[in-house]
Amino acid sequence: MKCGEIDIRRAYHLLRTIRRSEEKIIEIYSLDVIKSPVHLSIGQEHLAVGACMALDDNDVLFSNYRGHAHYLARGGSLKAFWAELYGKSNGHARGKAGSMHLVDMEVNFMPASAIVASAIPNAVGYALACKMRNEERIVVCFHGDGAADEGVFWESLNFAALKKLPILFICENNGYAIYSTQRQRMAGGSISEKAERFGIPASFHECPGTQQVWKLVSEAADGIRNGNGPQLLEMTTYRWFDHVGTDDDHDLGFRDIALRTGARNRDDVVKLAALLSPADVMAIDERVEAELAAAIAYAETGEFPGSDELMGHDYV
Amino acid sequence: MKCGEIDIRRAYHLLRTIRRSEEKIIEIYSLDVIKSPVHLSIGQEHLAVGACMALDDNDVLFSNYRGHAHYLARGGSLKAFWAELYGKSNGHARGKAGSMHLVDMEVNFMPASAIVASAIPNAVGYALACKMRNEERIVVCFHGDGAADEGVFWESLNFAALKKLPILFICENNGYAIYSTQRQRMAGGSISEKAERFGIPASFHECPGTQQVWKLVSEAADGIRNGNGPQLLEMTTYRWFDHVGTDDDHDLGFRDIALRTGARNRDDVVKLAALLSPADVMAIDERVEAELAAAIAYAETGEFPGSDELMGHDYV
Amino acid sequence: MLSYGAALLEAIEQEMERDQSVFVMGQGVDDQKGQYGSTLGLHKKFGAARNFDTPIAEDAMTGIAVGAALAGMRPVHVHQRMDFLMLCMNQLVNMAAKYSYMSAGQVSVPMVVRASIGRSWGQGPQHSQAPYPFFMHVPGLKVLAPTTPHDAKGSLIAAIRDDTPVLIVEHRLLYGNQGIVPATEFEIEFGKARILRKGSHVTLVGVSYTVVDCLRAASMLASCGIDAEVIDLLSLAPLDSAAVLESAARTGRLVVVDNSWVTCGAGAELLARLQESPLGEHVRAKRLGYAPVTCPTTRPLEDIFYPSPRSVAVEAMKLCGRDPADLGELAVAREIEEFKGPF
Amino acid sequence: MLSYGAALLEAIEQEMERDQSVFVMGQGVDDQKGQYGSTLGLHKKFGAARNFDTPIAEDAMTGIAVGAALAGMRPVHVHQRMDFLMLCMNQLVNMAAKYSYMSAGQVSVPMVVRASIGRSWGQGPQHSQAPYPFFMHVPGLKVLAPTTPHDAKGSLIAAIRDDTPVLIVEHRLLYGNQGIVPATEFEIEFGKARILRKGSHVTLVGVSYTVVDCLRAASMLASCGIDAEVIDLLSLAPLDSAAVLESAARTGRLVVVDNSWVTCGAGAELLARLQESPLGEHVRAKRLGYAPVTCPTTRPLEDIFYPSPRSVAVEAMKLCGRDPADLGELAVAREIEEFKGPF
Ligand SMILES: Cc1ncc(C[n+]2csc(CCOP(=O)(O)OP(=O)(O)O)c2C)c(N)n1
Ligand SMILES: Cc1ncc(C[n+]2csc(CCOP(=O)(O)OP(=O)(O)O)c2C)c(N)n1
Ligand SMILES: [Mg+2]
Ligand SMILES: [Mg+2]
Repeated sequence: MKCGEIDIRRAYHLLRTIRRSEEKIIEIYSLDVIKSPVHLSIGQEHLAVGACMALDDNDVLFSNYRGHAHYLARGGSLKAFWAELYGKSNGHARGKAGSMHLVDMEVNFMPASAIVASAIPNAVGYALACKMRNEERIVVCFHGDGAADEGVFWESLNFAALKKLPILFICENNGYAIYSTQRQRMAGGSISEKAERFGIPASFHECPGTQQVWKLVSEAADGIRNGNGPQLLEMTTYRWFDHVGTDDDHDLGFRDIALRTGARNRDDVVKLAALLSPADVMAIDERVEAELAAAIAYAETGEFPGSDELMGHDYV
Repeated sequence: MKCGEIDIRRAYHLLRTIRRSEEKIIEIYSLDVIKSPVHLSIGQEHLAVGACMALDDNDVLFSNYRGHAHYLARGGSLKAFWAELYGKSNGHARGKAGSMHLVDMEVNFMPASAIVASAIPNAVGYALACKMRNEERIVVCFHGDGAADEGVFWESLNFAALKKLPILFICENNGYAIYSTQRQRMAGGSISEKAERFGIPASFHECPGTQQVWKLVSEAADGIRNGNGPQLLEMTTYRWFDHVGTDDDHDLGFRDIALRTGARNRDDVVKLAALLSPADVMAIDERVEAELAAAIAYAETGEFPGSDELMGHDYV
Repeated sequence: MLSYGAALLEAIEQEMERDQSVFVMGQGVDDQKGQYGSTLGLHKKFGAARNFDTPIAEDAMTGIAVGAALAGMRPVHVHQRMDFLMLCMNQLVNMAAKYSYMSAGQVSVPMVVRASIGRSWGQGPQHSQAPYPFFMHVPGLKVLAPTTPHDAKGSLIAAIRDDTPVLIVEHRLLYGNQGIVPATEFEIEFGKARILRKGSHVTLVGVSYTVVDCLRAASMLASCGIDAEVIDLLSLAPLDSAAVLESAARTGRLVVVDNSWVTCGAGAELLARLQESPLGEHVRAKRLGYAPVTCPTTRPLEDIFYPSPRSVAVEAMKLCGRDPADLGELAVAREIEEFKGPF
Repeated sequence: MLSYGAALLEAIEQEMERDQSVFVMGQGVDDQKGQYGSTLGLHKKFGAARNFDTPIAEDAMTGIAVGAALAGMRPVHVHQRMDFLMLCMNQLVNMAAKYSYMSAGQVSVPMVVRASIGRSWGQGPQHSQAPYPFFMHVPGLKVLAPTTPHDAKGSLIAAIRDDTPVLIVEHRLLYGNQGIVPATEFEIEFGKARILRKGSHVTLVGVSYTVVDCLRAASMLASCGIDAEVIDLLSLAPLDSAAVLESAARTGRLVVVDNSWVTCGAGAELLARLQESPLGEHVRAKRLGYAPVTCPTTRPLEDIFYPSPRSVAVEAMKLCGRDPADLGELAVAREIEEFKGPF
């Protein structure tokens, strides 16, 4: 188990990297150099950072189309990320994946899926393999509240519980699936309450900050690593921008602007900065800008894949 | 709400009709006149009888491949049933359906499906239509414990609860899906406990008899008819014979013969007979034999569908 | 003039007005975007019960539409992506398609399933598929793929009134296209293709947006003196192979451009029928469609993954014994060039 | 001599022995019937963790197999009915088929999906389907349909060792068939059809059990002096159209007998390739398959729903310009006649 406290410096560096990367996406999106849908994590980054920092290197991550924060928090390559957004052959999947299918096998970050809930059983299957091979590592599966609408989520939970698999489900409950609130879509108790009845120890956490997430995940990971079977952590959060793309959607009339104000007041990028010295913050910020600039340059100077690349990586 | 007590005479007549029909199937199955898989209800008939007798004529029933008891308890045509088993054109679906897809729209018995859990959302959709049209009737959906393995079951429950639809789920929990016990397949709490968390008032009943089922369903139907939304009744039971076909499977070694002995000791056909006078029983038994003989004669004398029937009932 | 999206909206409004049993369901149908305008405001006009958002549970929701249809309602179930139909294949293939036959006609399933397909940019592997051949393969389903606003309206009305489950395939780059659409209600005819351009040298057959590719190819070919006939299949099941075979027999050359992969696609079916017919030996034929790989996300690979006016024209030139190098330039289609997301 | 079921069992035992990463999962794989003997006793031999029963949750269980494969295991997922694959199309089409390409080869999904198809009697609308054309349509999947015990063994071994997801289609009337099977391990070759009978007048092509129909048809035709060549497609994706086209060009006549509906089926693909090829104009071709309706349950309708030796021979006779009335009688196939259920 990770002991003591989260490394705030590192957490801030990750948070800042994610935030600035996405701000940069917002800045340049209208230039149409990123020709692919983007699902921003802004407002939810700290869940990814707190969780990923609590894991071991050989633990395995499953994410989804809203994966920027997960990927970067896990330590996925920033350069390959940017090049992939640009559709270049120096991207992590040579341009074939784009923002919705981030992958970095160097850090055990599995290819993300854009079909809601679809990678959840894959994560369970990976955990089954870990258990069959008696490996120490655990699988962590990030998913949204919307994923719990899908039957496959419950099927997956059942099997994970039945076989006591080493998997941690992290439900990033931002209250919405696109423009539908959770209550418009779901009856009954909370996702974690339901999960509990499915035999998965589960708990609900209202807007936890980076440090709390780190603690929760460290503890859960510890129990899972000890062979206690799967767990689920449901954490509420808020996405600041539109479901997809770079707009603010609060003028569409379905989300109260006060919700965003509240979320912005809780902003963990600000909060963590406040825990560091101004000099530390400045140093990290500068480093992030330099890394970001280098990554974007890497993306800009990369080549587009040639037409001979079309037929690769498939059996045909 | 149905008041007072269940009509024992009628209940016994139905129970006896189902039992004798299936015994007849067992008797003749090796003659290969019924060229289609049969899933016997023997041992579970009283759930169907108690439930169906508690319903109104315009209530709608959804069943599954193990549907003989549901169909006959609902008052589906005995003649058309037998002719259908024989594959004759005077069968309820002109031989196209067979035992797994019983249907009798005269008594609002919907065509049954042989894909586990697949008719459950259809039943919910029917209930949605009833609600949209402000109809008084309710939908009753029979399903097995195995159906709750499928994600679509939970998706369906969620929607029924979300829209407060007039539907009663009756889980006939015989403890097995083919040769797998419920505990081999499912972690966590009981099906009804899970359903409850999904927002469906649900209760668990250990081997209820005909009268108790009738009471439970009468009460539930009453609440649903009054607009209180869906409910689920989980009732344990036991199938005496093999999952499919007419064999006894207790020699295969996965079900303890003591379970069957226990179930046979609870036999509601015997129990209800004991509540009637010997003369009544004899009269009903004789009537059942006559009806059965007539139905089998009807099936035997029916014609097989002609080759011109192949292309009908499809848009092509 | 109406856009394709507006034509669909007009169709559904007229049907909902006419028939209380018609209703719309689907993820986001009552949101601010209203599936490219095609369901916009229906909940305000007809009440929230008749145009409602659903949980993300494609399997159950499809089953619920089937069940409502069994009860005599006429649900129109809208999907943002045809890829998502992979989650409800059981309800479509094993249930909706079979209820009527297996009950010997005692019940029917008058439901409509609308699903968007197609490129724009960067939709990638899981948001770009159009597996309509699956639904052509299975008896008991009808499939329409309207290309023009006119046919969008006529298809939706015909689909709603039909007693079998009908799937409508809608390419997202078409929603903005304008066209003349009769204000009154009308139905397109199932099993009838449309000849959009008469020609004598080669027959180009498209499905949904590839019809636009064919029309543009026809212009390119015209500058080379080749007179192409362009057919919009429109009705995929039942399939109007007669119209295609008749045209191909006349021109002697046939290019079928699928809007999916080629193997076991609509083009395969048409060419097979041609091969079975005595007409086949007089026709030289060729299929086009997606490249036989998973759809890549990056634009340069996307450009060669999908068929294009040029790739269609090149095949036609080859069949005509002409050098494809003679083809002039054609700008990238406006709707592709102008596409800026975010989805 | 081994039965088809025993050949599958031998294949899996040898692979499980050889490679710790191979395991079997599926409903009932560890029960007394062991999927027609093909998984019988594996849990006893290799432990319950390597041959386990699953909940009835096809979607998640397929996703779990995919995930285990991503982790480097080699799961063999067994389905009692191919109809049930409609519940896991999302995992097969959107996930398993796509992981490798969309990660530019960083991961692969070495899984095997086995599924039974086919008639016996009275399986009806939902237990009789074989929609293998769906999987031929989508890139990223391979599909094998072995007919002989020999090829059953070679297919399963090849599938297990392959790094892409492979679907194996198994007709239930074949499990009992006996044949010579090498005791050692061997792999069939993907993309290679088998010529089972040489002939010069007409080419009969079958898929799985319809190969048996073709062989029987060939005997019937032989009594009429017609010498039929019979090809077992075996590998549906990749598809060996070259072998079929070569044979058809030689005989001048081609009958393809699908083991599913005809529209957009394997026959469609083969005839389309023939039509595209210069060979096409010299060949007269015809497709057979299921009647274009939902499968009925009653035996007399089943008999005309499925292709049969006679229906194949009749088409061949017609193509040869002969009167089908000249065909002798052929008894109903033993395996159909003897079938007595219960399933
Ligand atoms: C199976 C499927 N259905 C619908 C969609 C369209 N869709 C994309 S994201 C999304 C919302 C998912 O919500 P949630 O799981 O809460 O994640 P969030 O976007 O809030 O992070 C939907 C419905 C999809 N991608 N896949
Ligand atoms: C989707 C699907 N998967 C598997 C099967 C095979 N199968 C038929 S019945 C059955 C067991 C169902 O058990 P349960 O729901 O408890 O009903 P019971 O047979 O006990 O009445 C299974 C697995 C099927 N028909 N459909
Ligand atoms: Mg959400
Ligand atoms: Mg059961």
